[in-house]
Amino acid sequence: MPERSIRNIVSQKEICPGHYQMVIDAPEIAAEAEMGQFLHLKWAAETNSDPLLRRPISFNEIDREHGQLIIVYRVIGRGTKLLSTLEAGDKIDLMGPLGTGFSIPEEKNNFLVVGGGMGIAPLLDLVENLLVADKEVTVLLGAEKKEQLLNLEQYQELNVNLKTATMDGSSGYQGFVTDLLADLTAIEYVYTCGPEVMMATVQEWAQENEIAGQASLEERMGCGTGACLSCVCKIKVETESGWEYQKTCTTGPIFALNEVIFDE
Amino acid sequence: MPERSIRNIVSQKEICPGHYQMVIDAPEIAAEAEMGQFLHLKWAAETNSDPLLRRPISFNEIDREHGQLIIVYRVIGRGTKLLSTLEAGDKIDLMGPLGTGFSIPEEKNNFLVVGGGMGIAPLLDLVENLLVADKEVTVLLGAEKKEQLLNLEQYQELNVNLKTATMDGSSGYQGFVTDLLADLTAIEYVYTCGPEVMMATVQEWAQENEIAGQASLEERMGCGTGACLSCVCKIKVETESGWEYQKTCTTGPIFALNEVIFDE
Amino acid sequence: MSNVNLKVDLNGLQLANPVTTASGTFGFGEEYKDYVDLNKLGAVMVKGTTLNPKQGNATPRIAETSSGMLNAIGLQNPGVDYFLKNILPETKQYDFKTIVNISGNTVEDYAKLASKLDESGVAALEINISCPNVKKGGLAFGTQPAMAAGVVEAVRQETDLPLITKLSPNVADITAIAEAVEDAGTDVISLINTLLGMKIDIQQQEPVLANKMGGLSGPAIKPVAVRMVYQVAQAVDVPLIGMGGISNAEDAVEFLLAGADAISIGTANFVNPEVSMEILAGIEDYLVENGYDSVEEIVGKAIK
Amino acid sequence: MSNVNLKVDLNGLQLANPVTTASGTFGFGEEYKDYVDLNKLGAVMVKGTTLNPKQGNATPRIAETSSGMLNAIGLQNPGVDYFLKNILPETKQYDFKTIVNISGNTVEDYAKLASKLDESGVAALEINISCPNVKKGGLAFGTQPAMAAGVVEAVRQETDLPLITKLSPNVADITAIAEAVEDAGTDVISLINTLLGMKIDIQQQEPVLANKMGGLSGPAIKPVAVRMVYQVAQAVDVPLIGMGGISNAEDAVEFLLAGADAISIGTANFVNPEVSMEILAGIEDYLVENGYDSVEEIVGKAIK
Ligand SMILES: Cc1cc2nc3c(=O)[nH]c(=O)nc-3n(C[C@H](O)[C@H](O)[C@H](O)COP(=O)(O)OP(=O)(O)OC[C@H]3O[C@@H](n4cnc5c(N)ncnc54)[C@H](O)[C@@H]3O)c2cc1C
Ligand SMILES: Cc1cc2nc3c(=O)[nH]c(=O)nc-3n(C[C@H](O)[C@H](O)[C@H](O)COP(=O)(O)OP(=O)(O)OC[C@H]3O[C@@H](n4cnc5c(N)ncnc54)[C@H](O)[C@@H]3O)c2cc1C
Ligand SMILES: Cc1cc2nc3c(=O)[nH]c(=O)nc-3n(C[C@H](O)[C@H](O)[C@H](O)COP(=O)(O)O)c2cc1C
Ligand SMILES: Cc1cc2nc3c(=O)[nH]c(=O)nc-3n(C[C@H](O)[C@H](O)[C@H](O)COP(=O)(O)O)c2cc1C
Ligand code: FES
Ligand code: FES
Repeated sequence: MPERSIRNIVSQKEICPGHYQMVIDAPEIAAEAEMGQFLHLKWAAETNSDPLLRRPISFNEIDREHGQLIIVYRVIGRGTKLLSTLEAGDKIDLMGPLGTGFSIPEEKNNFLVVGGGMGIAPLLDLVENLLVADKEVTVLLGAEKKEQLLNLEQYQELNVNLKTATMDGSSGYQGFVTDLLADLTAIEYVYTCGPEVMMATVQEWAQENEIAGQASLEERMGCGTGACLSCVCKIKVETESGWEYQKTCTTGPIFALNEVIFDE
Repeated sequence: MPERSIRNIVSQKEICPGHYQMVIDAPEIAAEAEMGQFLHLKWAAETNSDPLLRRPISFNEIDREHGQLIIVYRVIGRGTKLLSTLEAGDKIDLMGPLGTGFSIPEEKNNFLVVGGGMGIAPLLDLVENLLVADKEVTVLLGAEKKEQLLNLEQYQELNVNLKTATMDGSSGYQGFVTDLLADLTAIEYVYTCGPEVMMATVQEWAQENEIAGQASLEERMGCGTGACLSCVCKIKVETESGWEYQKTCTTGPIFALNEVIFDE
Repeated sequence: MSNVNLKVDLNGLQLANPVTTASGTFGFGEEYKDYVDLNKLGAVMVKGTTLNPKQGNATPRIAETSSGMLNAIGLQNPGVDYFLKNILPETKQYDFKTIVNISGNTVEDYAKLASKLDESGVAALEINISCPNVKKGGLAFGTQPAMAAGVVEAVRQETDLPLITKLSPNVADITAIAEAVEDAGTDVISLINTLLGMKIDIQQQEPVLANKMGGLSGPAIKPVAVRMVYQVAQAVDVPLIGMGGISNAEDAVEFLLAGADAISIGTANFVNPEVSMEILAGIEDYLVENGYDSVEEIVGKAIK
Repeated sequence: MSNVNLKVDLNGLQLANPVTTASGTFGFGEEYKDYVDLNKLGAVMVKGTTLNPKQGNATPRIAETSSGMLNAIGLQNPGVDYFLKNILPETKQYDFKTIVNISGNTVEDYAKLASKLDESGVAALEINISCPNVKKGGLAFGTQPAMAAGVVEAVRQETDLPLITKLSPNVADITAIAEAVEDAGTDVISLINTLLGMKIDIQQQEPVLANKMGGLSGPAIKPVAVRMVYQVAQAVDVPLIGMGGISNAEDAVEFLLAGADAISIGTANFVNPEVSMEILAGIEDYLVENGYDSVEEIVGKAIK
């Protein structure tokens, strides 16, 4: 069951320019959390109301052994900027674990994981779990430049078929990570997290190849509890219109890849 | 000329429960500032707008030698609470020196200084200046309890006739500091800073004894520049109504004691 | 627990305490069961309900502003029939009073909603008159006294349930609307709904919200809400439920002092899901510390 | 300095750049001379000026709220004659355009003020229609289209100076007022004035402001202001001066994109006395970075 609590920050460090890794002490949540779920965060100062809302951030790793939650995030605006000023020993106000997690279909063996930009971070835990479940794993990671390939060293240490793509060519293939899909064979299942256009391309490829999978979505969130209906995304259903709005915070953020409607 | 700048905090310490002393590095301002003037302060974080306004705080001491400004303040609400969380090395956003300072009439010799509560803090520099000018000085300080007699040790080290009054009797006379006025003789000039009722009593006593003086007033401030007209106080003038609103931030905060109209 | 009497009587609608949660911000209550002891809430105003299911607006539906947020959810809801069949039975397991916030595009919509909900066992109806009147060119019902009264009268004819009319703040004279809905037979007035606002993304050079405009809520609007409660409390005799930016017990007490008989918590639930319980405890503390025996005693105390 | 053209033509009123300071927040300009290069400002709207000197309200006159502040200064000012004799000569030493914000309790007050200021050499008049109309029961001129138009017509008859009419946001339909004052002959519309608000001290159990209610300004109201500029820009043809919570260059650009031809900075001057210069530089940076040659090009770009 999700909870709201105020926790201690164990460490915070800038892992590449503008990107931070924060480790939070929260054994109860670590014990319960699943890969793919997220936290809804707020700096703990009670004295001001600006910025007002919480910020959703996915688990990067759930360290059950040490009872710690690891998140990785990029500084975008005021909220993440404030988060980045916190230090070891400071408090953080969190709600979690929230949302649905990734699930691993037992009957499949050959898995593909495609991450782009910040979308790389929430996939690390998934990949580790796939390996624990003894699956074959291909990982495609894409970013603007090499230093933004988050967790690259950790991915490199794992027993996976790893390929990278960068727009400036500083690591791996130069161009879109989705260009690397063409070369793949034998994939039975795919997971993806990243920019919408990337996930839409992965979806198209998966449909063409009749491969099922899961996608992790992002939407602006108010409550994180399913109450406010701000975070909805379009999901295919068998109604007249063919789709309905579902909540990213509770029904998601993980959805069946073929059911997501990526607009634009 | 007043300026706005972002300065370094040299030190901050809690001098008694809920009361803080902050030392700010600002040589240009220290060189120019006069006793009785004030700073208009804001924590330097640029990312949020709540709390919104600056907070006016008087100089406690102006340390020209080290180029430092010393302020002493009590935590009242959200603004002073935030100020109290700042540490040596942090930045502070200030406007100053603002307002009029105390002036010392050369022809007088026997001075009285009456401070109550937080009003004790802005008087320390004045007393030191009176002594430098070779004046006889009587100081009456009042507070709830001994620990709230700010700067007491510093006052005790000075060559003044010092009397204290506390409501709980923990230092000096038990009761209102203004009760001590009755025993005074030969005073030629009086300065006062503190709660309105206290200053009103000092004013009454001064009028009865035909003694001139100066009072330091407090009003809620917006701009600190004389533009917004939020900080006005009632000052006697020779118009039909007998008074007009004058700005505490520019015409004050130091006013001729007999000209102030203390309402209520 | 103290001996303070927290009970509130809103013209016959009895609440265990003055703390309620605002429509659209607390789902149907259950969404907060992990954070709040729902049985301790005075009432839950459920999400705005319409005759037919509504998909709502495209996303982005919310945007953060200074000490506030904009929303343009577009009344996404499963419709009144689904509510009665699938949701109401669930909410009945809790002690809180379920108050249904109803929304329509015509007077007839409101009347039909009222008749459907009449014998359902809900505690009261909250009439949201901030909706655009499609027959009158989209002007919100809540901006014209006569139109607002028309809605209340139509609903009154269909039900004996306690009626709460929720006022829009986007008007020049809130007391005129309040008086009109009082005359039309509302039992209670709740206020305020959101202020109409907008935010523009300067990189995209277009409004942040897909719907362009949205409703501003949160601490930013509290001064406007307190002012309106204070004005309306002096203009009408029916009890008031005050809301708009309430984030802690001090804010709640401010509304009670301004003349609200009960309060409702909206946006603050998003910021701190446990806030309703903290506010309930804080109101009690305030009463105890200041020597009061009941909430009632402080209602309207700031009106001189 | 870039080659970007910052000049603004407001229906004949020429400003060197779109940055002005809002009435009541910048004194007569000189108050900020230690912090701002006054010669670089587009214009200064001076403190609301009345026929006779006014003492204003009792204190406290301001209160802080979440990301905002309330003020009830009560139009303290030395009166128009004193202004003309003692203040205007001082402001003339600077390059900024002096715009006089005029306030009255009757239509005649406004007309008299206009005739006194007509040949004084001020750059324009800003008609503050948020004042209560004493002849019509104290309802603000700015809340009724016909009353607002009446003021503008009366002023128009007395002067050929450019007229800016400043709208109150405390209305249901801001476009109706805007259209009325456009028809009545205003050259420019400025918006928004403050939202009516209130704060209560829960220890004293009374309003914080001596005047009880006051005007809400600052970042809290920005979404309401942007929305109104966006609506009015589509309803009228006269140029707009947008204001309400502008605290940095991004905010200023937001107003320009929403349809304001120039912007005015109010409360933010209190928070950072140097902010007007930072905003001026920031607008220029935005234009350069995004490849524009003039301010004009981005006015109203967010309107689709
Ligand atoms: C389920 C979920 C998981 C996420 N996990 C991560 C993660 O692991 N690492 C990471 O760096 N980012 C993650 N994000 C995105 C992250 O929430 C945003 O980058 C962050 O909210 C931006 O806040 P800000 O104050 O810096 O930006 P601002 O632009 O100032 O934020 C303004 C408002 O918009 C919202 N917002 C802005 N961008 C986004 C976005 N992309 N998604 C949702 N809301 C947004 C903010 O929450 C806030 O309410 C996740 C988002 C979701 C929904
Ligand atoms: C010229 C001048 C000199 C001062 N010098 C000192 C000093 O040396 N030491 C000290 O401790 N205090 C001093 N004060 C009082 C100090 O400014 C207030 O205690 C402080 O502003 C309270 O802010 P807050 O956020 O903690 O309280 P809040 O109550 O949260 O403040 C809310 C608003 O009210 C204003 N406010 C509240 N109390 C006062 C007050 N007493 N005077 C003016 N504005 C107030 C705040 O500035 C703010 O705008 C001085 C005030 C003035 C006008
Ligand atoms: C996301 C969201 C959805 C809302 N939906 C409704 C609604 O369906 N019906 C309604 O009457 N008010 C609705 N409101 C308005 C709130 O009930 C409340 O009146 C307003 O937000 C002011 O209170 P607050 O500042 O505490 O949030 C909604 C508000 C928000 C933030
Ligand atoms: C202290 C203060 C005094 C004001 N006085 C006037 C005035 O005399 N005339 C007027 O038209 N507007 C007056 N205003 C309103 C401002 O000019 C401006 O319209 C409003 O504050 C919104 O802008 P802001 O949020 O940037 O402050 C005043 C505002 C403040 C804060
Ligand atoms: S964030 Fe509120 S429903 Fe998802
Ligand atoms: S604080 Fe603005 S005039 Fe004094």
